Amino acid sequence: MSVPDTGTAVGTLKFRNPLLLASGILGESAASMVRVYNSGAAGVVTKSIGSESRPGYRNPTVFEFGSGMLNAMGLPNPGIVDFGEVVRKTRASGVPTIASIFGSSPAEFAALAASMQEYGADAVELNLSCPHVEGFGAEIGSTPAMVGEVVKTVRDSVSLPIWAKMTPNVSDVAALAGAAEDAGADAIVAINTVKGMAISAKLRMPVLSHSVGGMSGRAVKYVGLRSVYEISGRCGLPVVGVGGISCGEDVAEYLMAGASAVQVGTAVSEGGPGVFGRIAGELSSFMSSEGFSSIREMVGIARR
Amino acid sequence: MSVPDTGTAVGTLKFRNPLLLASGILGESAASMVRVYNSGAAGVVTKSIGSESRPGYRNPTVFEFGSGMLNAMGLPNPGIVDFGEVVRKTRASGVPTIASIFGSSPAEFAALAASMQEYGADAVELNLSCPHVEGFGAEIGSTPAMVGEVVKTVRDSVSLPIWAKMTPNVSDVAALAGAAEDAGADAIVAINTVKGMAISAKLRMPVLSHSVGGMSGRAVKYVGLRSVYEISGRCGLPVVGVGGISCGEDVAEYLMAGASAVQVGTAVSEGGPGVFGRIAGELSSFMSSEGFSSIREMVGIARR
Amino acid sequence: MHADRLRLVEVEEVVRESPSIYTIRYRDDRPALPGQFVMVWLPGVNEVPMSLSYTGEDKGFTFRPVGETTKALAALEPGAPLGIRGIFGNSFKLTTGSALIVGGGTGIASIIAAVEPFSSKARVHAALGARTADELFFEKRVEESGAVLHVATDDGSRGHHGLVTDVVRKLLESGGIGQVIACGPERMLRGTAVLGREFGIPGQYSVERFMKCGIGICDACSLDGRLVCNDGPVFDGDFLLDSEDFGRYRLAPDGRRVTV
Amino acid sequence: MHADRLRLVEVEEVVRESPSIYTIRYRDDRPALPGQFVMVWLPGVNEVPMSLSYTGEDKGFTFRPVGETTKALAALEPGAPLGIRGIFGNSFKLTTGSALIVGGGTGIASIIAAVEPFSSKARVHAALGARTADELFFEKRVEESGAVLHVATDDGSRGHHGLVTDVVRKLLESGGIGQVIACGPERMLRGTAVLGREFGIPGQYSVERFMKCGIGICDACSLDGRLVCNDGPVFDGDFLLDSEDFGRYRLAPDGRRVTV
Ligand SMILES: Cc1cc2nc3c(=O)[nH]c(=O)nc-3n(C[C@H](O)[C@H](O)[C@H](O)COP(=O)(O)OP(=O)(O)OC[C@H]3O[C@@H](n4cnc5c(N)ncnc54)[C@H](O)[C@@H]3O)c2cc1C
Ligand SMILES: Cc1cc2nc3c(=O)[nH]c(=O)nc-3n(C[C@H](O)[C@H](O)[C@H](O)COP(=O)(O)OP(=O)(O)OC[C@H]3O[C@@H](n4cnc5c(N)ncnc54)[C@H](O)[C@@H]3O)c2cc1C
Ligand SMILES: Cc1cc2nc3c(=O)[nH]c(=O)nc-3n(C[C@H](O)[C@H](O)[C@H](O)COP(=O)(O)O)c2cc1C
Ligand SMILES: Cc1cc2nc3c(=O)[nH]c(=O)nc-3n(C[C@H](O)[C@H](O)[C@H](O)COP(=O)(O)O)c2cc1C
Ligand code: FES
Ligand code: FES
Repeated sequence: MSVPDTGTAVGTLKFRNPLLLASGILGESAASMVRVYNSGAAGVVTKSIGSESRPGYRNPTVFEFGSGMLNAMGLPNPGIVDFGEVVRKTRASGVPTIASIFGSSPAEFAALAASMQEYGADAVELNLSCPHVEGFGAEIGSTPAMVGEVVKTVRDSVSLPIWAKMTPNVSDVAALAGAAEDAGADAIVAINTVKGMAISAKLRMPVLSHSVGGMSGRAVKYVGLRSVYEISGRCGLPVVGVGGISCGEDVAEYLMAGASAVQVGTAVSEGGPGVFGRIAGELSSFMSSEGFSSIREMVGIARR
Repeated sequence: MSVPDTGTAVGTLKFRNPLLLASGILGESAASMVRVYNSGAAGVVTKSIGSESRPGYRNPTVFEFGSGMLNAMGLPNPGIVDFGEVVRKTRASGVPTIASIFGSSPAEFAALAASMQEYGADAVELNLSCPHVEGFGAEIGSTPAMVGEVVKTVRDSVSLPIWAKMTPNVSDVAALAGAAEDAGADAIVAINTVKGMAISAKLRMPVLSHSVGGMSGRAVKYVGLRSVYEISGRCGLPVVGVGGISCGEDVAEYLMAGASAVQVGTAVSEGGPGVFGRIAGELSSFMSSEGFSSIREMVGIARR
Repeated sequence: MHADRLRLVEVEEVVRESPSIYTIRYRDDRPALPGQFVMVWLPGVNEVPMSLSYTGEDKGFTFRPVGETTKALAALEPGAPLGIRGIFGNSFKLTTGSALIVGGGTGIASIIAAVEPFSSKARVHAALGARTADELFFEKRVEESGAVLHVATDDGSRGHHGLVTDVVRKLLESGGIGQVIACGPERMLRGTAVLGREFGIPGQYSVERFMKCGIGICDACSLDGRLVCNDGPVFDGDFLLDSEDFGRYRLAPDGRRVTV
Repeated sequence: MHADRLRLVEVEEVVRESPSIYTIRYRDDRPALPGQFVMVWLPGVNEVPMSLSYTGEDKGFTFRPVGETTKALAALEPGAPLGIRGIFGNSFKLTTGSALIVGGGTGIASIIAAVEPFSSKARVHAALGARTADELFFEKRVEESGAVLHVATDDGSRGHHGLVTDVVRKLLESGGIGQVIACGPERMLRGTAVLGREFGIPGQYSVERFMKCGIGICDACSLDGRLVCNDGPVFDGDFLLDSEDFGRYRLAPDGRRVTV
């Protein structure tokens, strides 16, 4: 059997394989993103960028456990003004660059997206998991109405593809995706981290300086698969799967659940940027041995 | 230092230690629940009982992975009429018995609670994670309004303590708990399982017959701790912590997050009912070596 | 939990042991003891418990097509994928120098895994019972093991005409039996256990209950608070005879306690 | 990930190495190599990277109280709890028979762990530099290791009056040095690396960057796409001199690229 074609597309964007770097992982400096691309990823999502520079929370900002980790970085970022240099560099190096942005109002998202478009990003990814200033502490992406409003406002301000990234900390993630679709998003990304917290019994206190953080890694793979499955059953947009992917079979599971591409985050802590090359190789072997010649054949086949 | 006192209370109910059997685990037959009690648990929560008997979903109904499991049992239960015999037996054996019930409307919950009161249950636990028939597929316990309505209707129909069990698949679990408190609940139980799904890449299909299931075990401990922490920061009721507890330090972490008692489920698959005795012993040793003489001293000390 | 994890295997062979009995062979190098079982998932159909009739690396389970799952299993071709969980449960133990091992119906599938290894260490009588000769199987494996073979059929089409418990009584009466091991329909098991107690011979009996999780948490297989999947399937005769449930009650899939 | 998991230790001892330098000792049996570091969490305060100045089972790290965390660390009493993550990073390697090992300021804490083992296998010159004699430490450990000790202070209060790079140049000029190893302020490192290249001597230089995760995912410590926590802290001199960032740029905690 001939070598399988691992190329895929998310809407109009084509990728050499389905593996993208997830937001917040090695996505701060252009040099790191170029390295990730050269290590086998098909593209990168930048760290989430806001209007102003933020140093993030004090350490400890990460806590690792057997099957995953918690992080509460506090959205550290240089601010949109300083990030132009980074996006221009990754684009100049030929790296498909999806620019992640966060804000606490639709207008803020729209302004950030416009800057990213100007910098030359291939798409914007909306990180819809931030505290909503006008709300009551709930995340801005936790109701269909809020998601719809943000996406619509961004849609009105930019022409580049809009990827809406979902938080799994909701009762009906498919309804959120539906709202994003109706408002004009081009793709749905799922999932962001699952809210969690670690406590040290001996120290009698939370481990992370921010107490509550986001869980990622192997332990959330089943939550991510479920979210992608539910979303792709309800909404016609391409889905990008994220959460706990660490090997080629994990990627296949996400594709079969309905994803057209995936993102890899926490697994980078296990093998460095080289994980992308390894996972791409494993996916290719899986496809050969299971008789798949293209990614398209796998997308959504676990839906009966 | 003298032997620490592991006794605790949830509202007016006193327990010899903080360890209760979680709902859906060995909670179908009276004999199994008596055995769990004799193995060291301080009380049991029964399987969730509904109005009619249900055989549950076809197998596979469980899927184990490295740090937890998924289940989609489909709420198998003999129906409320046949369950009277079981509750009467556990009570007759002196086992503190919290009767779990599920329904798809407030009235159904109220009727079930009334029967459990008649059977002599020490409390009812409302399993607020079932599909809501009148809603759009969302769980009946996924909005404060729905939770409030169910709790209020049950409150109006029974005098025994009402424990409201929260689903973590929401954006703001503390708001749900607040609604339950306002409606007259006596305690909050958190968490039920985290929605997840396993796919077999080789078989190209979901593993569980119901496709989507609930995640439990070690992998959800951090979600449970976070939920208890958030709830106890917002609501004045006693909290019962559940999720991924498998050793004495896990119990201590939950107590420190704000729980007055805990429930143990999935860990029973690792050591049988004997886990209760083991965990109780570990908790006691932890208390001795860390200088705690009562459970009360630990409750909520991780809140700063 | 590690040992219980799902894995996929391929059907190596589907063997027709008799007109109505099939064995499926598959490769799995996990060690297994006589009397243990696995949860067999036929994708798209169902997952059911099956005792291992072959416990080596070339494993196998043996069944009669009675319902949807077993009929679909019997129709499989080599190469078909199966999901396997387990090795689950406890096992039969040889505790004396002379054992009477009794199998009724598909229960033969379970006890054969004890007959073979125990026959090389002790004097073993193996009594196989079935409704009719067509439902008998593994006689040859018993003979090759060196055990003394006894057969009973309800319709007299092979061996003793009548119940296998008649054979058990006769053997216990002739003396020299140190322990009884049995698997089969619960009525037969109960009859055997009663005889065992009458003659003062300790017994190990493998019982079946409807199973869901297989890992001791769902309570579906509870028998007087013992879990057949985890504490069993092999139980001591005295425990069973003193229990409320044995031979009388079982839990239905919905958890109602119904008569066996 | 297992090796990186958080664990709690107790402070065994707080040693005052000089008026302004402290070492904290704690027990941890994980194997560590010279140049490796740990993330040290002082509960309620902060978590910061610290090189291991003692790599055996009685581990230790050595620091100057410069800010909130290091001041609070210096004030600890034996028995105080610390959270430790790691052993992280790569290490110094002895590749020749004669090494020049250079430590500037608290960088001495890192290179001492190389001086000791390497001196028993090769001819080692150890050059320690500090602003003033009060900030010098571990001279005795260098002498006891058998290495040849050279000292420089900016104010001339001990040893050579001037930069430690002056000493480096002199030693390289006198010849017979096979490799250079160094840790210290980035300006000093750059100066040393430039000298190394001038004399054609391969060098291993340990650099510091602001760190958050310590496990290679947050990008805080990126130096031209290499992660100081994971790919470093020890880098080859040629890589550093050819990089855009070394001696020029670092990422601030908010990710802005600022001058070193
Ligand atoms: C520990 C154990 C070992 C077993 N070993 C064997 C064996 O070696 N050979 C053999 O032929 N059979 C064995 N069985 C029984 C076997 O599991 C059932 O025959 C099989 O499940 C029937 O499924 P079906 O869909 O073909 O029939 P159905 O029409 O579904 O049912 C036929 C019979 O099987 C029982 N059954 C169905 N599903 C289950 C289940 N999940 N758990 C338990 N019983 C079930 C039903 O109660 C009914 O009595 C064993 C059962 C247990 C508990
Ligand atoms: C791999 C590595 C090994 C180190 N080994 C040592 C050592 O052995 N001895 C020693 O004294 N120092 C060492 N440091 C530096 C040490 O981490 C800082 O001195 C310490 O974090 C200061 O914290 P503070 O709160 O006391 O000071 P602050 O007032 O917070 O800062 C003082 C200085 O320390 C830097 N710093 C603060 N936080 C961090 C952080 N999380 N990561 C990196 N730098 C930070 C600041 O940029 C500033 O330059 C090392 C740094 C790295 C990256
Ligand atoms: C350290 C860390 C930082 C993260 N920062 C961001 C971020 O800035 N924006 C965002 O949308 N997601 C962020 N995430 C979430 C990841 O992009 C991803 O959704 C999640 O980690 C699940 O994937 P994984 O299991 O492969 O890590 C972060 C995750 C981690 C672990
Ligand atoms: C097999 C299984 C069945 C369950 N059935 C119920 C149930 O009927 N009602 C309920 O409220 N929770 C049910 N749960 C959830 C548990 O009570 C508990 O909330 C969850 O498993 C987390 O705890 P654990 O990690 O200790 O298992 C079930 C969990 C499992 C694993
Ligand atoms: S089958 Fe679930 S407890 Fe035995
Ligand atoms: S400190 Fe996070 S990547 Fe190095």
